[in-house]
Amino acid sequence: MSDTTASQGWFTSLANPTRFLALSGRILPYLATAAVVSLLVGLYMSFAAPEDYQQGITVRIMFIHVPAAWLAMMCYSVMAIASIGTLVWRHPLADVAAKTALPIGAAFTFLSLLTGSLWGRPMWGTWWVWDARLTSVFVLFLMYLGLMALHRAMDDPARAARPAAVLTLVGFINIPIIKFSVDWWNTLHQPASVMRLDGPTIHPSMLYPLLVMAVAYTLIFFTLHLMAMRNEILRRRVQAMRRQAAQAIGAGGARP
Amino acid sequence: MMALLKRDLAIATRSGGAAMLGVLFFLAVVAVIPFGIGPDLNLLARIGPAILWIGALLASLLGLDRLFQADREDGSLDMLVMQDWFSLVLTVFVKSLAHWLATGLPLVLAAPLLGLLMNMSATATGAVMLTLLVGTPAISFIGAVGAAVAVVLPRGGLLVSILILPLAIPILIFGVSASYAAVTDPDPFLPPFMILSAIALFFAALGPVAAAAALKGAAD
Amino acid sequence: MMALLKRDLAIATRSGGAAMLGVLFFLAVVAVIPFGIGPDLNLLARIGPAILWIGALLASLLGLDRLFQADREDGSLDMLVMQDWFSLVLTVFVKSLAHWLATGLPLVLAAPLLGLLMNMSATATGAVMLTLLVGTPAISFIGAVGAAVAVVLPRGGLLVSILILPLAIPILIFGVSASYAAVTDPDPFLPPFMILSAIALFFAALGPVAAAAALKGAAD
Amino acid sequence: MQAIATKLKGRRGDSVLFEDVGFSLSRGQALVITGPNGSGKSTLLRLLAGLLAADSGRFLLTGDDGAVLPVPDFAHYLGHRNAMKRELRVAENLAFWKSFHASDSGEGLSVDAAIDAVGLTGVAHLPFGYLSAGQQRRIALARLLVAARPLWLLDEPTAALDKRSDQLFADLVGDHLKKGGLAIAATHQPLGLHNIQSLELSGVHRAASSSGESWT
Amino acid sequence: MQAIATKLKGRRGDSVLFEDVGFSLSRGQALVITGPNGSGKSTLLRLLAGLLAADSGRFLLTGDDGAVLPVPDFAHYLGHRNAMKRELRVAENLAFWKSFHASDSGEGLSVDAAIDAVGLTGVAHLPFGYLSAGQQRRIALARLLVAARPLWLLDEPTAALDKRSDQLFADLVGDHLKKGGLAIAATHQPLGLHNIQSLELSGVHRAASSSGESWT
Amino acid sequence: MMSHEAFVFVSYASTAVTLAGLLIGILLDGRARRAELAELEAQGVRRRSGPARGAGS
Ligand code: HEM
Ligand SMILES: Nc1ncnc2c1ncn2[C@@H]1O[C@H](COP(=O)(O)OP(=O)(O)OP(=O)(O)O)[C@@H](O)[C@H]1O
Ligand SMILES: Nc1ncnc2c1ncn2[C@@H]1O[C@H](COP(=O)(O)OP(=O)(O)OP(=O)(O)O)[C@@H](O)[C@H]1O
Ligand SMILES: [Mg+2]
Ligand SMILES: [Mg+2]
Repeated sequence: MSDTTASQGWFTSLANPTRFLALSGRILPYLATAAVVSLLVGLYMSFAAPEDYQQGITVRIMFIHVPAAWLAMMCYSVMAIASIGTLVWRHPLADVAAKTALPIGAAFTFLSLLTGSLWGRPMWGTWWVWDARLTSVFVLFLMYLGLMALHRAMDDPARAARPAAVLTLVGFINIPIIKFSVDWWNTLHQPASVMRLDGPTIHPSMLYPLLVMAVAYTLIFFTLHLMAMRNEILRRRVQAMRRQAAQAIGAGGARP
Repeated sequence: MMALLKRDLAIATRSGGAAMLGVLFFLAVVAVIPFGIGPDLNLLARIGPAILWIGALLASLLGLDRLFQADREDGSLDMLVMQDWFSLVLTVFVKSLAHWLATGLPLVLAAPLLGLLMNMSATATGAVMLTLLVGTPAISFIGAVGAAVAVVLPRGGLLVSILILPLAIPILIFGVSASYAAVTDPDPFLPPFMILSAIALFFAALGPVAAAAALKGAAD
Repeated sequence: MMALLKRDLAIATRSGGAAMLGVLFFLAVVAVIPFGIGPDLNLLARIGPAILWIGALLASLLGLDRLFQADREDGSLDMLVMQDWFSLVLTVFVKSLAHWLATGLPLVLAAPLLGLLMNMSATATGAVMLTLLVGTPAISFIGAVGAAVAVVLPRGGLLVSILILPLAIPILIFGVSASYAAVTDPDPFLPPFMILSAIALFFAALGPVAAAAALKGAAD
Repeated sequence: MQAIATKLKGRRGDSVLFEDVGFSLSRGQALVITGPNGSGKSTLLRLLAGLLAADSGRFLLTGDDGAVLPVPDFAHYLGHRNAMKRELRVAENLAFWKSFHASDSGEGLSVDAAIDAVGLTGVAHLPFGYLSAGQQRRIALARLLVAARPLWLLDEPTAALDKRSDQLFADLVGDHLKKGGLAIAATHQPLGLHNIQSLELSGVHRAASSSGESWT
Repeated sequence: MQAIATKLKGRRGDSVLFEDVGFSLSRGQALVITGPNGSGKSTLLRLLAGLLAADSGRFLLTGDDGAVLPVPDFAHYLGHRNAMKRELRVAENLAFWKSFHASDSGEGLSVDAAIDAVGLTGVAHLPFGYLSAGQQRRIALARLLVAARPLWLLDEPTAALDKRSDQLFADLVGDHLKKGGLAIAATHQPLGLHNIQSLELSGVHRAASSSGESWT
Repeated sequence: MMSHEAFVFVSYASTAVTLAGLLIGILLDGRARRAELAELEAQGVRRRSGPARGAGS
């Protein structure tokens, strides 16, 4: 062992929890307002959009299904990036970010599964099929829940961070599988029509509401995530204070 | 004894939630099946009850080895075994019950969702739930015997499952056949179900006594 | 490193026989399926490879959580983690190998017997054995990651299986499809088998590295 | 109340660890068992607690009226391990043992009072696993206080305790004796108790009896 | 060969357990770390062993030629736990560690000789789990003998040992030092060693650095 | 079976419920944490990195 010093990135000194709490407290109101406004606009646009001649009114499910599916994947990507932060810079904020993104990601994944099923019933005539895309999203859901269980099972967040980060990164294999499953295997599910290299193939009257809803979902995600991160920081602070209390008592020693 | 039940439930729900883990495992196992079998919905519906039962059996068996081992490792077991015979049997009963409440019951409640995924009919799902409701406590009770025997072994773990699996197989068989009897027409549901219930009662009586005997014998 | 392999194998065979449990469990899973399907021999033969694979997957997950936990409890893990990075990766590799030898290999050897029970043809049985021979080590290697993560847990148990099952799905998919390709005529056996081998190699490289990283991170 | 052991013989596997062990304790008296590693101190205590069966001989606890009392209901056993759950808070752990032990033999301290008595005021709401080795041992001692039982069987009670806590422990046992309790402790370290009998196990083991050769 | 620590700072969660810990040991010297329960003795040793990362400061082991040596290859760490498998025989356990440790730094005793050295001749064929607490600890000490390494890091090495074994342990360490080894031990009990430095941890913890508040 | 409108309605409603549930859960969690912190501070437990600096607590 030549050097035991933990590497301390520049933001270790910059971003301490108190400062993070202050900064996030200032940003939050704007973020929340933006989220609500864009959501309202998006909802208005999606109900103003014309009905699809094939799918009828059910096409409106798209405006909440597709963003939920995107967010489910984006949230895992955020976690993966945060995990790299945990492993490389060992910054606890990265761990806080990865941990708190979990329930939110799970919720969006759940929504994409649920709205997908609700769309599938009238369109395909069944709630559920075991096709590649649906199944890979289901696996993503399981991974979210598994990671949540992992965090819940550990009594010490500081020790949970790195192992959980490793696992998160290993699980990232699933994201490209979800994304490209429609191209690799022929399935019932729609192939990509918006996020394609050669530009969207979807009609603008549906594209714009979809995009606005996607923006709204993204803002909602960041708002919730920031709030959850603040909670987590407070939780750790409480935990730390409890531990300190234990040690102070130890140092206080026996009854006189 | 209420204190013991409360303590065991508190531990199960607090440290990682044994309950949640059981259900998640159940979900994961059932989700894996279609990858093997293929996405044929009819076939899935046909083997659904068997899969659900296997998943539930596994989920309640795994982790059963900790029933007494955890108490042994931290020394609590000594206090439990120091009690008189009747209290010890009661203690084992209560601990098994707590195990079932924390692990078995959530499985029963999760079964309908999985039934949906396996494309099972409502009747089949209901039958599986009913049989699980009767069968999973039996697994916990008979599992206590294995857990008690495992206490003496240096590293119980797997051995519990080895000891218990043969005993649990009748539960599995009657559980599965009762579930099928409920959907396939000529077969009556009640006979296998009654046998299952009888097994469950028998194990609820036998398990704690045998486990208590094993614990008394294992003290060292 | 040979010493480590020898030690782990000695422990596995001495205390309770991990190998035996795996095979027993495998048997139990495969034995209940006919109850669900009914005595339709053709159908049994058809889903045989899938059932065998699913059984093997679940059986090799059992006990995986103890891979490092046992070493942690008695303090050996400290010595393992104290090594330099390369030796640690090698250590994880060897431990996973020992786990496979004790748990996975017996499953491969038991497969023909179960193939008989499932009314599978000789070709199908052979194909399943071959794919299991390649696939089960992959499960052990990727499982090591879950086991390493479990080291920080008060009690690993089910959680490891939950975390690992999603990652093991590709192994299952290609294992099963290679097995089927061997019997159904138009499909070639080699492509899925090659993919399976590639996955196995990939996991054999990735698993130990990721597990070593998790172990280093978990030291306290 | 008296605790009387006569001609106890303890065996582990093939070898007899001790033989002819006898003592008699009455209210306010303590017995300290010493001996080298492996001499059978823990074995003797477990045997007194009824966790092991004696090979021969008997251990009786009699009430002040001469009636024979069941040891498990009137004795506290503190082993090498602490019998506490890491996941639960200190108060929850102690509350559990209070209600578990509180069968017959009278009252004990409240949970908070017991925690105070071992000098750890304020840890009640902490998970047991947060405490250091020495603190954990002190909470394990607090278990003896939440339910009053006359006989204490202690196996290396001061393991992992620092100097100051050793004194605290001596005070606790002293109090217990003064209230008419009995204590039997196995230890390597001087306990700082006065007025104690002592029993030294030799650590020389004999092969099991020549006439009826042992089977185990 | 020298072991030099400079300005080590150790943290657990939110509190700094020690700071500015420094020492310098050369061949034949020993350091004893003392302090109350929870003061950070174990933490310091794990940090020296490389099992924990120091918050700041460094610990270096340099050879006689001044080259920096990797601690993991030149140090034995003996923790609270014994690192032995209960299922395996004593001899198997020790043989495993002998081949596991025997990477670079020279020879050690044979397994039988090491068992003799800790005074337990004859237990080689017993499963480790059958031994008493003190005997187990002594076998754990024997691990240090089967592979020779210059630096010994010992965490409460004499826990559960009786008086005689304490002396035996002191002799073992004495021998090791005489052969030019180094030893660092954390303990509550006097180790009976002469010619030692000592380091007292206060047990008073400070919250993590004031500028950058800690995150965990 | 359900009309197509019903499917649309159920989708939107369940989305609203899920997201609202998430939001409320996070808000309640934050409240509970703040309460705990206040309780600890009332007990005299302080962060020893100086006085508890406000933001969020
Ligand atoms: C439970 C069932 C379903 C799941 C898990 C699911 C999952 C997904 C995912 C993950 C995406 C994002 C893909 C990407 O960005 O490349 C997506 C997009 C999409 N889904 Fe679904 N889906 C489900 C059911 C349905 C149904 C029933 C329909 C319509 C019949 C549908 C129509 C679409 C459309 C149109 C897109 C947008 C594709 C694009 O423009 O890129 N989905 N879905
Ligand atoms: N579970 C067991 N099975 C078989 N033999 C055992 C067992 N536990 C202890 N022994 C043996 O019994 C003997 C006495 O052990 P015991 O634990 O009573 O000693 P002790 O006096 O408490 O020693 P220590 O001071 O080390 O705690 C030892 O020789 C040991 O090998
Ligand atoms: N794994 C851990 N995670 C978090 N905190 C810990 C951990 N282990 C110990 N601590 C805390 O660090 C402090 C120092 O513990 P350590 O084990 O180093 O003390 P010690 O000096 O060895 O005490 P003892 O004499 O009781 O063994 C204690 O207050 C303890 O609560
Ligand atoms: Mg002892
Ligand atoms: Mg210590």
